[in-house]
Amino acid sequence: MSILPLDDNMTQEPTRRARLVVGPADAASITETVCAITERPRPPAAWYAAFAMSAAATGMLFAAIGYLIATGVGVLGNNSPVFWAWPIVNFVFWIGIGHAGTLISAILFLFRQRWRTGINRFAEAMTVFAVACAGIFPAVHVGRVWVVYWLAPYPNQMGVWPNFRSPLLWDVVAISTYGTVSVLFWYLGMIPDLATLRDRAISWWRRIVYGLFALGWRGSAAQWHRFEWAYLLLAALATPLVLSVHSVVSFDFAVSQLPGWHSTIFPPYFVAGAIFSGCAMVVTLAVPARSLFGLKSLITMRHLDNMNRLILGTSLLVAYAYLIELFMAWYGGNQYEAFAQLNRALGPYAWAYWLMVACNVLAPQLFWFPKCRTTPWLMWVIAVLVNVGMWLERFVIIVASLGRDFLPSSWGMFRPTAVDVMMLAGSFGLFCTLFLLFCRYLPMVAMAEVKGVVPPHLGSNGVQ
Amino acid sequence: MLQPEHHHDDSPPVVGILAEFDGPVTLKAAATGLRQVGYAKFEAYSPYPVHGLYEVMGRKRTTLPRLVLAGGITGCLVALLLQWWTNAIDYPYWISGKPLFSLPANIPITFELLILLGALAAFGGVMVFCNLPQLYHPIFGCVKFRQSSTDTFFLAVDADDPRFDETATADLLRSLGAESSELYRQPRTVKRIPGMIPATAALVAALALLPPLWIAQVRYARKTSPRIHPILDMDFQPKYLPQQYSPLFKDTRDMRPRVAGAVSVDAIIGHVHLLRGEVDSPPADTFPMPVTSEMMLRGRRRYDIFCTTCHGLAGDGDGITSQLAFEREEPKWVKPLSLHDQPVLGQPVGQLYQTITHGIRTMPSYRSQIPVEDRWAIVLYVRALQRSRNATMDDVPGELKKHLKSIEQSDAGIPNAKP
Amino acid sequence: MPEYPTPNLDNDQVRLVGLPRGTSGVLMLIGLVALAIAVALGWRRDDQLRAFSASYLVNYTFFLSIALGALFFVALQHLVRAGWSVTVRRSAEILATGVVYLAVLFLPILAIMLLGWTSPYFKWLDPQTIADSHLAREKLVYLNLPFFTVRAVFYFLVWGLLARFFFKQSTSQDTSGDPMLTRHMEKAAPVAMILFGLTITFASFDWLMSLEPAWFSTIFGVYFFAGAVVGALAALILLALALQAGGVVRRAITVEHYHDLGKLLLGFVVFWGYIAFSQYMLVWYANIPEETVWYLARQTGPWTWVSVGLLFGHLLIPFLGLLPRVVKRRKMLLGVWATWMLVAHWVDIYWLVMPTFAPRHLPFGLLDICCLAAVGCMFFAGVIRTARRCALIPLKDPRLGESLTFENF
Amino acid sequence: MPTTQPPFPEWVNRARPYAGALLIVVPAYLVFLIYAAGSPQTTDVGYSPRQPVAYSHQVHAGQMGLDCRYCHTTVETAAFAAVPPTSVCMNCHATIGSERETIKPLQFSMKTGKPVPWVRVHDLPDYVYFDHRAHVGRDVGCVSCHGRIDRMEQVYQAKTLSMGWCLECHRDPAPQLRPEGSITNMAWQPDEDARALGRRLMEENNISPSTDCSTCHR
Repeated sequence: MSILPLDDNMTQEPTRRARLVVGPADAASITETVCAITERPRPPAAWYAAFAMSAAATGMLFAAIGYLIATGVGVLGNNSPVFWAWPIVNFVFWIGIGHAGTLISAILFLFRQRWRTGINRFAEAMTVFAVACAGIFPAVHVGRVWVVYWLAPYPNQMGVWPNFRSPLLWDVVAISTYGTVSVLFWYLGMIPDLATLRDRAISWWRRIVYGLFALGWRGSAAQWHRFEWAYLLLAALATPLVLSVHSVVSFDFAVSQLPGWHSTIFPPYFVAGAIFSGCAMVVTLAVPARSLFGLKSLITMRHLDNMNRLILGTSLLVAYAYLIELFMAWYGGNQYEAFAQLNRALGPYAWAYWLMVACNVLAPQLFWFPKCRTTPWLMWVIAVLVNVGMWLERFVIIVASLGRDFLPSSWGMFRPTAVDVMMLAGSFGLFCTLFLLFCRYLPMVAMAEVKGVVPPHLGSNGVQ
Repeated sequence: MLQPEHHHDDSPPVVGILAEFDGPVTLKAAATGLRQVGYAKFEAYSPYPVHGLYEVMGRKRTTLPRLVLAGGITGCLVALLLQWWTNAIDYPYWISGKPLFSLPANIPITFELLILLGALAAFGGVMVFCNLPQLYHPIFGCVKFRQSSTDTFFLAVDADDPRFDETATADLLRSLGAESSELYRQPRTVKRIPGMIPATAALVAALALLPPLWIAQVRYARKTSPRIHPILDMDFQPKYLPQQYSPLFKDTRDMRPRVAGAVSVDAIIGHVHLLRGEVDSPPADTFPMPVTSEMMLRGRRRYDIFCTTCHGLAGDGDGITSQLAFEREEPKWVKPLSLHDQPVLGQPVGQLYQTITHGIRTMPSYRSQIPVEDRWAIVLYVRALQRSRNATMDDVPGELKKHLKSIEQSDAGIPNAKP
Repeated sequence: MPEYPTPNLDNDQVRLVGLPRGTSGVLMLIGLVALAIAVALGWRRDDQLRAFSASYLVNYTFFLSIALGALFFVALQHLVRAGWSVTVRRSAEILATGVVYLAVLFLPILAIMLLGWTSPYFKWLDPQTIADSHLAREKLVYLNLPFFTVRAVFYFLVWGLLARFFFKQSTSQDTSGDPMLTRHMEKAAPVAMILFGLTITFASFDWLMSLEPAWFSTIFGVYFFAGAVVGALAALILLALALQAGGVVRRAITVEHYHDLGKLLLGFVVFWGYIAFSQYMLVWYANIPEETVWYLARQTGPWTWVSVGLLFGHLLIPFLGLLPRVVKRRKMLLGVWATWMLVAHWVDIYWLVMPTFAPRHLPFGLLDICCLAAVGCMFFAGVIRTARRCALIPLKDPRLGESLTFENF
Repeated sequence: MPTTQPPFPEWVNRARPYAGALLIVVPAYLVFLIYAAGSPQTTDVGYSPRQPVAYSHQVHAGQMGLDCRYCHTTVETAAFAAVPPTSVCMNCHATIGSERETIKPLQFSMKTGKPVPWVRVHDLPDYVYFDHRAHVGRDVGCVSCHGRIDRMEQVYQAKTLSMGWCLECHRDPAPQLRPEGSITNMAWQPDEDARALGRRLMEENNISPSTDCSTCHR
């Protein structure tokens, strides 16, 4: 059998496994590739441009929040009957984005998918930042942001406790747990790489800063042994956690009796949708990041191909849920439910519905073709479309159902205000800002993990 | 690279020998070899985990999984207890007809806390078991060791291993496949915590005492300044509550006084007896309502509140106000009338009512303080007070008469008793 | 350069040799006798075979779910190009082909419906129900005998073709050793998954959910799927244990395979619990009468204890039981838990079907055992017939070496 | 062997226990500080605004023993315990102490019809619905919420009036109840066990306070 060329790992031959890293795969060059990004004095010019834009958008986000807090929730478009609108759409959207990180870092880890090592670090970072963005929306839309701590169960001088049977409180607990565990997982995995940055540091401040965060990691056998167990256990805990988080988000809707919301398939359907949108966001970020930072040897075309397959698969799962909901709306014989589904497709928000179907169901079907799975610009476009589609999905579920419920006399439309739009755009700014800072200052690829799954550890020339 | 074999006494102590290996396989073999020879205090370093290495070094498997399990179980129990106690016991929530403690709705939070405490146990456990953070370690003093996190594998044998010998151990390591081996020493760094740090800490601690002291002072002092409520929320709403300020009217009252000269409809269309105490214009001699014992009791209670201050508990005109006024020699004070004096005794009830309503001489009107029914009740009680001074045996009801007589007789039996 | 050492299974027995030649025939006979006894028991009750029909449906669905779960397992391994599972995949392929025999065993159900004996068997066949319920009337477009039959034929066609496809391709590789066959199966896997997902969903709607024509739940297909995979994984573990006890594939299936199967079983036990909880919680919380009625039947009388039993027996106890690493790496222990899960899965199916027929009492009895024996023996008669014709592991699978050498962390 | 300065000196390790302690002490300190500072015991209790007239409850209610209802006439019939109009003061002070400096504002008010700007001491937030009638009429004594007014030269807030404090009594009213005749009696003490008496009163007068949100927030 022939040895695969060093720069190609797209083999589909069943007789061999594709390389995880193309080009030189020794530990030194992997370290060099990843560390050089943070060590060079200046990032690429594109980084500055992107940072300036996203920082400006972040500023806009905080300005909008400041205005919202100073003036009151009346500045949002939420109003009778669509009381839950834009902020919740954005919340569900962002928390969904976060799910791919845990999928890649925890679930694929449990499934021994070694290719995950190329992208898990920045998918995890994406999770943390997306959860941060998601958390903003429910917090600021409550009206009195300053008493948001009332959601926490602490002994207080009012003598009351939160209502633990409310899905909204489950949300609070689930999201904060998810945020905490994601950060722990991300940070734990990063400790050995931070130690690498510390050891390579030339300036004293880099040694001190990276040294502090590396916690004095030495890579001794005892440390690695416990590290691996902790990592495995965290993965085992994060896997059901990620399922539970979006399930809990879906409970917000599904425990109610509103047509279009009350459907038993919501939990797995929301989880699938979340992973779907998250994977699309990974591709959206990975395509530019790998070329901008010279990571094509570590985040290979194979990685993107795999991610696109995941997008296709989860797209089909989401399509399955759409189909079953439609079927059951008819089969169940509940006229309100049937109307809710019809209203989505033919009502005033039909544009959103059909755009959603086009983006979530039709566009990913292009990934059946290998050419589409491996053409960066094309997959980037599809991934962006999926992100748009998944945002619209939440919009359709929330706004279309609330706008037209049981009583025709209480029907109404939702129109976003400028503050709404600024907050959505600003949340992208915050997300990108955090991500750009991460790219600049932290190891974007899990070096120690990649080294552990490529030769010489596996004892054969770059193939495993 | 080369360390002189002879060293002066002031050179730092040897920590151990650091040997370099070219890969995980040789490292693992060497670790196995060291262990077989009988070395116990040595450590292996690698840029990524080498499976099986820890085991061949003869170390015990970590108990982290059990710790995580314990964390998970704790989270589970804490969540269940918390939800049960808070929502079913301490602050019962009655939600959509479900039982106060309804398990299905408690599952999500139970699950999340299970995961959270499990994850915290995993992270905390790895920190504790790995002895992290441990920012200083003598091995960081070796220049070569900096390569260990990139691509180089090391074995470090501690100098305090009983078998340690500078040359023999180095030879052994080389025979086990080490590419090189060197002694490494304690780096020269500051061992004692610099005095500035505890001094600063003490200063900060002292300053930190000030806020609690200030809070304690505020907590136990009377404050004339307005309450400190940083966030007013809806404490003050734009609505009018009784007796509050309103800029709308000149007199700044939000409650509007009755328009001057307004006449109650009741007074026009009837109820003259009740409201004015009149029957065909002269003061009434009868009560406008049936006289009951409840009314009498009510009258007594109201009398005690409003009348005793001047007229005294028994109506003798010796109320506390009067006493004080005389004590202080108030020039304008006039002793209130005794209700047992002739002019009052002879007045019809309607006139007594009118007196309460409109006042008389120095006595002010009590119209605004005492409602109509209560005024009549007071009149009734005043009548009872007056009667009590002039009662005869005929006034006593039958049952009580016997009782009184028995008291009288027993009193009579006592020699010194005066009737 | 080969990635993995060439497998050396020269000394391993990979053919089903332990069983005497007539085993299939004997099993078939036992099955027929059991079926006859069951029918007789059903007759005696003088209820137009109603009790028999219900019991037969339970046991039929039980074995069908195992075959379908196995089909899913096979398709999944190809979909993700798994290496570890190669040696246990053949067992799953053989189990999956059992769906062809199950197609024949579906005929009694269809026959009973066509004869119109036990009309309330599926209530939507009952003219009285149709007359009484506008919901049932509205659903006649979907729930009517001709369309029902057409759909059933379609499901079996899809499953049979898929199972035969994977089995044929895989066994022909045993002789040809052509790695491109693996590639073919990998390319077919996503299509197979789509077809499988839709057919198992609608089959579960048709055969289980429509027992209560007014009731519906969008997650029902996923629920049935989750149970089916649990059943299939438990069956695969037990099959591997049985084969090894019979002296075959002793080296091909290692403790690592058991460990992985155990992990998957644990995973799907949790997944089943997740789906079951999602369905229950949403119905319980919203408290809409048309939905709660289904759970009400399962939460009153003796069925309460079956429901509680499922919560503990199908989720909590096996979760704790399968959690320790050591359990998944000891054949005996894993065998115990696989048996446990198989029983729990049977109870799950029983719990799905029976409350419709016997809302007030637990009708469990000899009839169920006879039906279990009947469907089981005939199913395994077919499976053994298939198994005799091929090797018990894919002998020339390109990833066999990987499967034999992989290690769990 | 070539050596180098490690990134951190050895004393950093020795400082670990102290740093660890700080990680516990600092959050605990901050929590304590916020809890103590934000407590209504700190922010509200002891509030004693200077009044436009140096009216002494100690003299009137304590020394003279005026009944509370002589001035606060509405407590039994309305939600709001009215501050008396100037005319009530003038019942006595038309003749008593009329030349005193402290009475001047009353005379001014009487003359001009402008209300005396009394400062409210016991002021609940506007989203709280509190009904004096429901409490006074249900055997809750004045002293339970206002403290020993009869000993206050200048009235101050004696209780927190926080929601938890309200709930405490709504959940367990028995110890706060007293016979009808002793509602305004600041010094009243039960002859028997207060809880037993309270329980009896609860039964006699059908007292079962609600703890629904809408009891106070309507």
